[in-house]
Amino acid sequence: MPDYSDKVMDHFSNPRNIGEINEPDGLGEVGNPVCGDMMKFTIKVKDNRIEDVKYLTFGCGAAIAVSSMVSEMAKGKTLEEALKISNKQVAEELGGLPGNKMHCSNLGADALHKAIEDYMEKQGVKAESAT
Amino acid sequence: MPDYSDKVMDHFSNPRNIGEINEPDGLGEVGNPVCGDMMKFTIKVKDNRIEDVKYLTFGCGAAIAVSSMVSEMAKGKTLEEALKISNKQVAEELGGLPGNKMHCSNLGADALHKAIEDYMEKQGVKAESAT
Amino acid sequence: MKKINLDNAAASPLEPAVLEAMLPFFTEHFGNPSSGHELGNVPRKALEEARASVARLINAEPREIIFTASASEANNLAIKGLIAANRVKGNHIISSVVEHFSVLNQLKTLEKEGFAVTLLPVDQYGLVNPEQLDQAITDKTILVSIQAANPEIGTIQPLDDLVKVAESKGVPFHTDAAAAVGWTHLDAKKTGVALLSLAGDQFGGPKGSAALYVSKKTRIRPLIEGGIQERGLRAGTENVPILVGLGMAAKLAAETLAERVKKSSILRDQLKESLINNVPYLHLNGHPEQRLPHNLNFSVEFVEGEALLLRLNMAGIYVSSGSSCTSQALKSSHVLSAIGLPPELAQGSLLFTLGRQNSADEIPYITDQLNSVADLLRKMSPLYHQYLKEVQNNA
Amino acid sequence: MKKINLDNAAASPLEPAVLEAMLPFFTEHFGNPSSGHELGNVPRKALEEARASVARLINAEPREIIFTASASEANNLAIKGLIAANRVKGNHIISSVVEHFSVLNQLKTLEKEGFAVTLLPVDQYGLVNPEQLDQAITDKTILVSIQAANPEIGTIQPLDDLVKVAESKGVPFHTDAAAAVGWTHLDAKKTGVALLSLAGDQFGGPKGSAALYVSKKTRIRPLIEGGIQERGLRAGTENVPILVGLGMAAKLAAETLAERVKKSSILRDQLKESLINNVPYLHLNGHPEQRLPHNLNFSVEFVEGEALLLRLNMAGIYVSSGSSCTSQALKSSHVLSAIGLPPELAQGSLLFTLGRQNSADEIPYITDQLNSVADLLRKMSPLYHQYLKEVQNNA
Ligand SMILES: Cc1ncc(COP(=O)(O)O)c(C=O)c1O
Ligand SMILES: Cc1ncc(COP(=O)(O)O)c(C=O)c1O
Repeated sequence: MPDYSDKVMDHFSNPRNIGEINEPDGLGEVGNPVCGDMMKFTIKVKDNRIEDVKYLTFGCGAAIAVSSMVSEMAKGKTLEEALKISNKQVAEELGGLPGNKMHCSNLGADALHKAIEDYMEKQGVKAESAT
Repeated sequence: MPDYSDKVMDHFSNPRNIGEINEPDGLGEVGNPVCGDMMKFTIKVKDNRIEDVKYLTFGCGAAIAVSSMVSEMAKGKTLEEALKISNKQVAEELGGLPGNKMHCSNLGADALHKAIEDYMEKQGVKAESAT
Repeated sequence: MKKINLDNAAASPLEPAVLEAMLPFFTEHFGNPSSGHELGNVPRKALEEARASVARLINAEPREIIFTASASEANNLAIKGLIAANRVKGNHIISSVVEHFSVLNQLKTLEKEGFAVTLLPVDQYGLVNPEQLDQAITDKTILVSIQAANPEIGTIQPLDDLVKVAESKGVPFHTDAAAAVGWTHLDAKKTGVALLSLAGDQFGGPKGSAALYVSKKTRIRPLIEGGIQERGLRAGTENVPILVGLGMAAKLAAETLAERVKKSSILRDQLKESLINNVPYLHLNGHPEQRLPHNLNFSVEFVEGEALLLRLNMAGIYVSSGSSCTSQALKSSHVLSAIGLPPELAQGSLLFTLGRQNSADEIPYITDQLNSVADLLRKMSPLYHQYLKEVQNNA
Repeated sequence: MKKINLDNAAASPLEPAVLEAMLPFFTEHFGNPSSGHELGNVPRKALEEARASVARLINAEPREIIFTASASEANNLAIKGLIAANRVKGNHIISSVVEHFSVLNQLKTLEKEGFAVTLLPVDQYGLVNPEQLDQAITDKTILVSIQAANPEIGTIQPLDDLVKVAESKGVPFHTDAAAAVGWTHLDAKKTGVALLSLAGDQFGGPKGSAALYVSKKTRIRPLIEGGIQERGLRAGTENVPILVGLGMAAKLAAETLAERVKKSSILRDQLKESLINNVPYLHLNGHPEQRLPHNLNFSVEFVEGEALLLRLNMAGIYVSSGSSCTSQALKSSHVLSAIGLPPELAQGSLLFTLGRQNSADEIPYITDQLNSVADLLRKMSPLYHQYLKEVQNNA
């Protein structure tokens, strides 16, 4: 079994915030089936804060846990704060990820940022990513 | 342990006719320490028969058993009969020898023949070996 | 909780009779078969009995069996050993795209060293075409290496036909039969292979027990040089207890092969039916009939293999997958891509290999669990949601 | 009848703690360390613990330990593997005339393939001279391979000095330490070797358990290619039970090394004294002090080794010999001839290797039996009779 932390297994077993927001304010997608992981994040923004976030994930245990963790970390944060969430932080919050999973499965923050950027673009605002 | 027959082990454990005949009628030596086996046969001849035969052997279990067997086979035989004893016969009498011992250790008949030839030469007689 | 091992090709517990046969050779009969004294006698006899049992299983002569410590080693000895002994005859090797890495990775190295390697393609079921083999052979071809059966999708190659083609052109044939021996009737002599690799741990023997069949006519060079154990073709003190275990497993397999094959095929078919009838979006990989009696390989559409595997693991069901996330090298199965499976189906593949300990009572639980696990993961899959939308739009 | 194993280097029974550690991995913890599900967890952890134990025994890092199935395999992986990775740097290899055949036979093959091989001579005790090594190194030298200790005459090489010479010229050093590890203090890191072979069955571990230390800085190519087990340097499903046994043996050896060495040296010296004082025409082979603590090698003048061995066997005493008749290849020991022993003494050599189960009470019986067996065989030896005549004539 991959060397997953208890926290990873917790998020994998009980992933939070699964789903797709209807008519989202922002949408971000990363990955593809060839590499084995795909994430689709949708967000609802209110007063410059992430009021709601949901995701759909095709991928391994790490990818699912990462998605879940990112959704929890993002919820309620301002967009600027959320843009500062890095893949590294996510891995840390999860109690670490196996070395070989760091690159391919740890894309949750990227997907979130894409969703935020999508929102900002729609708003006509240009933002700099923190990743 | 080498794949020795019971007969080989019997002759190795209780070798017959060990020794060196004093003032022998014939003496035959084969082998050397490099190859691992040496045999020295001495015979006493009376009325064209091998009255007594003794040997000294430096060598492995097979070499000792072969010497012992040859001495038993030769005793009492006429010289012509004794010259017909072949290494192959000796091995057969011993219930076979392991394949890798057939060449280097199975020299007893040769040593016996040399002893007989030595006797014949001393007698001024020329003989043909049966080996 | 139930514990159901459906990953017997990865590992099975030893058959009790096998372990029992091995134990005295760790203690009482600990001797070295090469010893000149009696401590070597029982181990030496046991080793030769084991060799005879393995030979009988594939209809070979005992002296044609060279023990190795793994099928990987057997494959490396076969290919590198034959090539080293036949270098002057040519530089072309033919194999297939669905071989085990212990064949394929050697061939990559050999290519770097100047050998020409042809990897034959396979059809959608994983079958190599004898005609394509025929066309690929040149006068520089010194070896054909094609597996007897694929460990992943279970497909059994038309070995007799393939060997016949090679034989007719005088090219020696190696078959990696690690997945097949113990599960199919394999007759080394009749088939006419020059070299055949087998793995004891695939049919009830211990880890570290394997062998290479080297037909009397075939000359190879050793990979591990040194002492003259294994007729000089594989140096090193013989691992007597493990090889006694191999011998016992081979004996049991030979005695009960027909029965094992039948029993396993029935169970396999029952499991297949149950899964296909109850779990939606399932695709069988490999040949529908010409397959190992203990092998099932499915792709579960829209979901990824490791996630399936982990969820099944939580339910006490142990399987493996060809997804990139479950491979140590993080690449999805080369076999599934060779049969033309699209990436998302390759990522969602599940491999079930049955063993002695499985039984039909397990099927409802397995079916149930796979169904709910797949359902759960599907619901969070972007691919599934996309599919649903497409269906909706088309309606 | 008493049964006294004085041939522990050929084989010893497993230490009970070692077998006990291994057993669960045949049954309960049968899993494959590479598995993606929990059946792989305990085996994987056990494997890595075993690796750490072996590393500790020679002061290495766990990732510097590559498991193999024999010391012969480790030696082949070391030499062929290093050469394959360093071919461009040169074609000259230095070794010694007293190496094990798993080194020497490879070198013969390499010579045929165009490599230049220098085999350094040894002195009467079997020691390689560091100055001669220094002189032998050229700018084409890509490897020096010299054993840590000789398994036959027990001589321990001045490894630190030899490695220093190679290091000063930037040439990687391999040492076959199969006979030494577990019986001498060996510090891979401090010594500075690039590669070191060790054998579990030489210090209480099971057959089939061995390893190659590959220092972090050293690049080698695998001998057995395939999966990425052992960092890609040795493919094949890991033989977990056997390697757990190796780990436990390494752990026990590391914990008790000083005590073992002391106990064995004392026993060895007692046996030596007793034999030399009571059995006439005995010559000690190998270095009088710089030798393995469990090794004694004598030549019994005028008599042949296999005959001695068989007679001792009849008395329940198990030894081995360097005579040509006891070797499977029917050649007398290359080691004994390398130290300049005349053929008749080489033929009459006896090797005693002590083990955990030997004790001082056995010494009187051994002495007695060797004395009477040697006497009996001497009396039928033409060489002895010739010697007696010469003595008579000289008197
Ligand atoms: C120094 C040395 N190297 C290599 C070996 C080969 O060991 P194995 O037969 O276990 O491969 C031995 C065996 O005794 C040895 O003593
Ligand atoms: C067809 C085939 N060849 C080779 C191997 C390699 O076996 P091992 O890892 O025991 O060396 C396997 C392993 O499952 C296999 O299925």
